[in-house]
Amino acid sequence: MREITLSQAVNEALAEEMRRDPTTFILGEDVAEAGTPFKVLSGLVEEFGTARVIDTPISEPGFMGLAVGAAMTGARPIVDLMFGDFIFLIMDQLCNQAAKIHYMSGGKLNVPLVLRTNMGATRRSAAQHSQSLQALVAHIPGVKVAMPSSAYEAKGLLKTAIRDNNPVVIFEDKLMYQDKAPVPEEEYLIPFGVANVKREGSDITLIATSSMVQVAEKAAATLAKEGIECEVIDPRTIVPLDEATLIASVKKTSRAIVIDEGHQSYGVTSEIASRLNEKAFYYLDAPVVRMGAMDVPIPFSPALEDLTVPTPEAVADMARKLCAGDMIHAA
Amino acid sequence: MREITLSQAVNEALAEEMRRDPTTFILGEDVAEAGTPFKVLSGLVEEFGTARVIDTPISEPGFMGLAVGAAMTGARPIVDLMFGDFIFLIMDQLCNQAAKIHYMSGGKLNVPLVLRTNMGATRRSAAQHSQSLQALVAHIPGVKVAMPSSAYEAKGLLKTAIRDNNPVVIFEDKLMYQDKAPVPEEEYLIPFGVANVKREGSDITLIATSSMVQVAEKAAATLAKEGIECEVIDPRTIVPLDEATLIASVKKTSRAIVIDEGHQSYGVTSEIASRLNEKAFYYLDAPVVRMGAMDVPIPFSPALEDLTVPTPEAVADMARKLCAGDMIHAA
Amino acid sequence: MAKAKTNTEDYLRMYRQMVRIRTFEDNANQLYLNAKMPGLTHMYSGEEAVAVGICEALTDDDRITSTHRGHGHCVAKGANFKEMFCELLGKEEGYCRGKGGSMHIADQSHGNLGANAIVGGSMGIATGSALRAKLLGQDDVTVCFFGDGATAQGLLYEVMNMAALWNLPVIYACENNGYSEYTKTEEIAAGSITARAEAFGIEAFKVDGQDVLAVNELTQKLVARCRKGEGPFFIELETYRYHGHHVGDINREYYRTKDEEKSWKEDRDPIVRFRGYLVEQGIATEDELEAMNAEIAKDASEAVAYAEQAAYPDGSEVNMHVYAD
Amino acid sequence: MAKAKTNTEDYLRMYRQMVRIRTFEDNANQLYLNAKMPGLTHMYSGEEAVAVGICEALTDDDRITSTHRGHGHCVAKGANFKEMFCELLGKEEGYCRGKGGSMHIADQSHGNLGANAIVGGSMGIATGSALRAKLLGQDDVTVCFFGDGATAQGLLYEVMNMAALWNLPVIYACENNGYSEYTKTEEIAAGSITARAEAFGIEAFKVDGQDVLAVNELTQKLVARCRKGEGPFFIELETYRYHGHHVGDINREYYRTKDEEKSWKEDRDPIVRFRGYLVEQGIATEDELEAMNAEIAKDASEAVAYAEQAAYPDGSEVNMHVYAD
Ligand SMILES: Cc1ncc(C[n+]2csc(CCOP(=O)(O)OP(=O)(O)O)c2C)c(N)n1
Ligand SMILES: Cc1ncc(C[n+]2csc(CCOP(=O)(O)OP(=O)(O)O)c2C)c(N)n1
Ligand SMILES: [Mg+2]
Ligand SMILES: [Mg+2]
Repeated sequence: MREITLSQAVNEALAEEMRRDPTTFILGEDVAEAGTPFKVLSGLVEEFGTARVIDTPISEPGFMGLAVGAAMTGARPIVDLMFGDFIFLIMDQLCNQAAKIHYMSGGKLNVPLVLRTNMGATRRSAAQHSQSLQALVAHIPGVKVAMPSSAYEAKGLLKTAIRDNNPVVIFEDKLMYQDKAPVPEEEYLIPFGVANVKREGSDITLIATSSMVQVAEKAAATLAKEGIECEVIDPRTIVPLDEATLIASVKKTSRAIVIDEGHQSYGVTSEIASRLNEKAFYYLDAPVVRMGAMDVPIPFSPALEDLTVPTPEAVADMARKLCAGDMIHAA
Repeated sequence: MREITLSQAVNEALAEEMRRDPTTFILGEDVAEAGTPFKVLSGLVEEFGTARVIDTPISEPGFMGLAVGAAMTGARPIVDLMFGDFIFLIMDQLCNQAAKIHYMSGGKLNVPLVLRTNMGATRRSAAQHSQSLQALVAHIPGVKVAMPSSAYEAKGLLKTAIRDNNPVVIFEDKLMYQDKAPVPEEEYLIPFGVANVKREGSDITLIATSSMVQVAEKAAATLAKEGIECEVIDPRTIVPLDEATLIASVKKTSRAIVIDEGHQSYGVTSEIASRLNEKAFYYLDAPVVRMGAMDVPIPFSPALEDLTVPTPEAVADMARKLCAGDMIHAA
Repeated sequence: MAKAKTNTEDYLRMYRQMVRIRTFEDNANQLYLNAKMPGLTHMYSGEEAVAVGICEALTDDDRITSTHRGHGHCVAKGANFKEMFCELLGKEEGYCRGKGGSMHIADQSHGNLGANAIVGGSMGIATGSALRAKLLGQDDVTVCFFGDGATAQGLLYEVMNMAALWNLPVIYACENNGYSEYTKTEEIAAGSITARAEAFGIEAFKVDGQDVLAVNELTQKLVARCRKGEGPFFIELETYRYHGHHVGDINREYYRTKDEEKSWKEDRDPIVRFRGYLVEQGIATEDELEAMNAEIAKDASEAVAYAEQAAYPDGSEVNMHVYAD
Repeated sequence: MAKAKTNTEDYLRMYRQMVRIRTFEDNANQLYLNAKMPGLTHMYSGEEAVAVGICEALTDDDRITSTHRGHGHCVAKGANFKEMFCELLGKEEGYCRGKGGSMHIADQSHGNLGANAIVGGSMGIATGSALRAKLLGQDDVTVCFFGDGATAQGLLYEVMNMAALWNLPVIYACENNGYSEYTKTEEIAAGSITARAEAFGIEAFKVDGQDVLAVNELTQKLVARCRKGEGPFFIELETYRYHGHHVGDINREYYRTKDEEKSWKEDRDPIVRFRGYLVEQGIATEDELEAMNAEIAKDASEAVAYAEQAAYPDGSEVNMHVYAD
C-alpha cells in the first residue's frame, strides 16, 4: 500500500470531504495560500477557493464563534487552530457554547463542527506552544475528542469527525506531520469509540494516545525481546472512550500502564486508570500506572524539555517493574 | 464561638488582608457599591474606596490580564469572577500567562494573584451558570487551587491565598454563601496542602471537596447508625494535594469514595482515585469509587438538575456496597 | 415619532407584539414573586420597541441571537406563550424541553438561535450565521442583540472586524438601556459605542429605542441593504429596562433614582406612545386596542395555567441531547 | 527626519542600540542556519527604530511588554548580549535560565515584563502594570508593544477601554510591519487602526517607524503626559520586517514581492538613515560609527562563543520555578 505523511492524510481527508459536502469549509489563520505554517493545507485553496478556505485575522475566539454560528445554521465548519495551546482562548466558545447548545435547546439545534489543532512537546517551542491539552476538552460533556496516532488514523478519524453532528476536537501531534504510514487509496472511515488493539500480548496492557502509541510500541518491542508480551491499545477517541476493549485487555493481562502526553495530574491518564481500577479491580495484579507529561510548564531548553515527556525507555522500565511484581508505589 | 456565614467569612478575610497589605486590591464586575450579585463584598468599598475595590466593565479576559500585570509588578490583585463558568473566558490569561510566567522567566517574575470564583449546581441557573470547573485549572502546573468547605475554611484559605506568591484560584460554592459555621475572632490562616480529617472512621474513607464535604458528612452520619464508620477527609486544596493524609487513611480503611461536584470524567475524582490506586493498591479491599457530577451540561429543570449531583443517599448506598464487599463494578 | 404609514396590519401586529412581551413579563414576574418559577429571570419590560421594531423587519428565515434578557426577542421572533411558560417552569413541553430555562429560551423554528447566559456569547454565533448565509448563497440576514454592557467583551471587535472584511449580512443591535447590572454604562464604556463600530468600517446608527416605527424603518432599510451584500451594520438603540437587572433586584436606589425610572415609564413608554399614535392616526380605536390587550392577557393566563399543570421531563431525559445522533 | 538636537550622547546611544539589535539578529539568524539554535525565532531586523526610539524615552523604572518578535525590545530595554545568547541556546546563564528561549526572552531587571508567544497576550499585562503604578502612586509608564496582526485580538479593546476609563499610564505601541505572518494587514484589518483607539477616547498617533528621532520625540512627549496622568495613548508605527515571519520562512514571494523588500531595505533602512543624519549633522564621523559597529560585532561574536560553550541547566531544574516560594 502507498505510504503518505500524516500531513498528506489530513489534507486528503479534507479534500475528499469538501468535495463530497459543499457546506463544509475551512476557517483559520493562514490556511489559504500559506496552507498553515505546518503546510498541512497546501493546495486546498487552489481547489476550493478562498470562499471555502478562509484566512482569518488572529481572532481565535472570534472565528471559533463564527464556526459555532455557521454550524448551527446549516454549514459544517472545520476550524484550524494553529497551536493547541491557543485552545485556552476559545474555551468559552467551545465549552460554554458549542458543547452545550444541543442540550440547552432540548435537542433542537446541532453544532456539527470540527476543530483541528495540535499537541506535543520537544519541538523547542517553550511553554506556550508545546502543550497537550486534550484533558481539558474531554472533561466537558458535549464535545468529542479524537487523537490520531498515525497518518492512517488521522485520515479516517478526521473524515468521521467532519460527518459527525457534534463538535469534535482533533489533536494532531505536531511532530508527526512528516511521519509516513500506509494509507489506502480507497475511502475509509474510522468510527469513534472503537479502540485499536495495535499489538496483542498477555503480560501487560499499554494504553497510549497519539504519539505515545509509538512510544508504547517501541517499549513493547524492547520488552518482547525480554519475554514480556505487551498488549498495546490506542483508544483513538478519548470521548467517547471504548472502555470495554480496555477493560477486556486488562482483565486478560492484569497489569496496565496508561500513557498520554498531557500533564499527568488531573489528566487523561487519570481518567483511564480510574476506569480500569473501578471496573477491572479484581483482575489487577498491580496498580495501574499513569505516565503523562511532568506537571511543569514545558521548558525551552532541550536539556530540560526532553525530561518532561514519557519515553520508550521509561515505559519499558515501568512495565518491567510491574511485571516483576515490585510493589513500586505502595510504601 | 461566634458563627458567621461563608459570605461574611470571605468578606472578613478580604478586609483583614487589605488592611494589612496596601498593595492588595479587588477587581471585578459590580464589586464596589453592589458588593457583587451575591453581596459577598458588601461594605468593602466603603472602607477601602473605589481605588482598591474596582468595578470593571464586563471584560473578563481583560481584567484578568490586568491582574496578571499588576501582580507581576508589585501589587496583589484579588480578582472576582462572578460565576465559575466564566473561567472559560480567562483561561488564556490564567493558564498561558499567570501559571507560566514564574517558570518561563526562570524564577525572576512572580504572579501573586488570587482569583475568587464559584461553582455548584442546583441553583436552577442552567448550563452556563452551574459548572464546577476546578479540574481544568488543577490540570495546569503553576496555579494552586483551593476549595473551601465552610465559612471557617473559606476565611483561612483565602487569607493564605492572598499571601501566596503564586496565582491561586479559589472555588466557593455559591449555594453555601449563607451557610454558617463557627469562625474565631482571632486571626488564623489555613496552610495549603494540608488535608482536614473531618471525621475519623475505620471502615471506609470518604474524600470530598467543597460542598461535597457536607454530603459526605451526612452520609457518614447515616452510616454510623448502621455500624459503618466513615473517615471523612477534606483535601482543602487540590493543588497542592495532601496525598499523604489521603493515602494513610485509605491504608487504614481499605476502601474509599472520592466525591466532587465537577463532571466525573476527566475530573478531580479521577486524579485522587488514581493516586490512591497507585499508592495504596495493596491495601485496597475494593475499587476506589468516584462520584462526580454527571457528564451532562447542567439542565435547568429542577426535575433533571437534582439528578446530576452526588447526594448523601447515593454516597451512603455506594459505601454500603463497598463495605459489603459487593464486586459492584467488575463484570 | 416616525411618519405615518398605511400598513394598518403591520402596525397592529407591532402593537400586539409589544403588548404580548409586556404581558409575558408581567406574568413571569408574578410567577417569580409567587415562588413558582425556578431560578431568576431578567425582564424585558420597557424595551419592547427594540425587539419588535427589529423582528418585524425580518422574515422567518432571518436569524437572531438573543441574550440573558431574552423573552422579548423570543416573543418578537414568533414564539408562543405556552411553550415559553413551559420552558420558564422547566417543563417538558418547553421550547428546550425544560433544559434551557429563561436564559436559553428560544423558538428555534422561527430562526431564534438562542438566548445566551454568557454576556456577548452570541456575537460569534450571529456573525457565523451570516457567514453561512454568504457561503451557501442564502439571502437571510442575522441580527445580533446585545446590551451596552456587552460592548466590553473583546469578542465584539473580533467579529465586527471579520464581518466588515467579508461584508457579512449581519446587524449588530446594541440595546443600550443605560446599565450593565448595577453600574451605569458611562462608568464602564469609554469613548463612543457607534464610533467603535465605525472604526472597523461599519456604518453605525443611533436610534430612539422607544419608538417602534423608527426602529422598524431603519431596520427594514438595513435588512434590505444586507440582502444586497452591503452589510454589516451597527445600531445603537437607546432604551430602558423598567425592572431591576433581574427579578430579585428590588432595591435599586443605590445605582439609579426612582425619578429616572418614573420619567422613562411615564414619558417614553414605547407601548403608550405607539398606542397614542395608532389612535391619533385613526388606525385603531381605544376600544379595539383594549380588546386586543384583554385577549392577550387571557392568552397569557391560560398559558401560565397550562404550564403550571404541565409535566416535568422524565428523569431519563437528563442523559438525552448531550450528543446529537 | 525630525529636526536636529544637540544631545550627542543620546543620539549615539540610539545609533548604537539600533546596530546592536541588527547585529544580534544577524548572529541569531546565523545560529539558526548553522543548526545551533533550538527551535525557531522571529527576527526584528528592519524595525530597530521602533524599539530604540521608544525605549530610549523610558527609564529603567518604566516597564515594557514584548512579543514573539522580542529580541529588539529586549536589547533596547537594556539587556546584554551574553545572557541573551545564552537564553537563545537554552543555557543556564540565560535571562530565563534557558526556560524561556527566544519567545520569552527578557531582561526582567530592566523592566521588561517578558516576550510573549501568545499574540496579544501581554496587552492585559501592560495595562495591569499601569494600573499598579496608579494604584501604588508610582510614576512609571508602561509601553505595550504588539503587531498589526495583534489588533485582531479582542483583548486589546477590553484593556484599552479600561485604560481610557481609568486614565492609566500606558502607551499602546502597534508595530505595523504590514504583515501578520503570511498575510497582508489590509486583508485582516478592517477600517482604521488608530480610529479604533480613538473610538475608546484614546489619543492616537501615526508615526514613521523607520525614523528613530520621530519615534523618540513623540514617545518622550507621551511618556511625560502619562506621568502627569494624561494617559493612555496609542501609537501606530509604520515599519517593516526584513526577514520572513520566522527564520524558516524563506520563500516569501507568494505573499510579498522581492521588490517591496528591496525598496524598504534600500530606501528606508532606519540605521542607514540615522547614520547619514549623524554624519551630516556632524555628530559623528563615518569612521567613528564604523568603529562602533566593529566593536558591537566583536561583542556579539564573543557573546555567541560564550553562549555556545556555556552549560545547559542541570536536569534538576526542570522541577524548579513551577511555584514561587
Ligand atoms: C461573560 C459574562 N460576564 C458576566 C455576566 C453576568 N451578567 C449577566 S447580565 C450582566 C449585565 C449585562 O449588561 P448589558 O449587556 O447592558 O445587558 P442588560 O442586562 O442591560 O440587558 C452581567 C454582568 C455574564 N452573564 N456573562
Ligand atoms: C493567539 C495567537 N494566535 C496565533 C499565533 C501564531 N502567530 C505568531 S506570530 C503571528 C503573526 C503576528 O502578527 P503581528 O501581530 O503583526 O506581529 P509580527 O509578527 O508582524 O511582528 C501569528 C499569527 C500566536 N502565537 N498566538
Ligand atoms: Mg444594559
Ligand atoms: Mg505584523
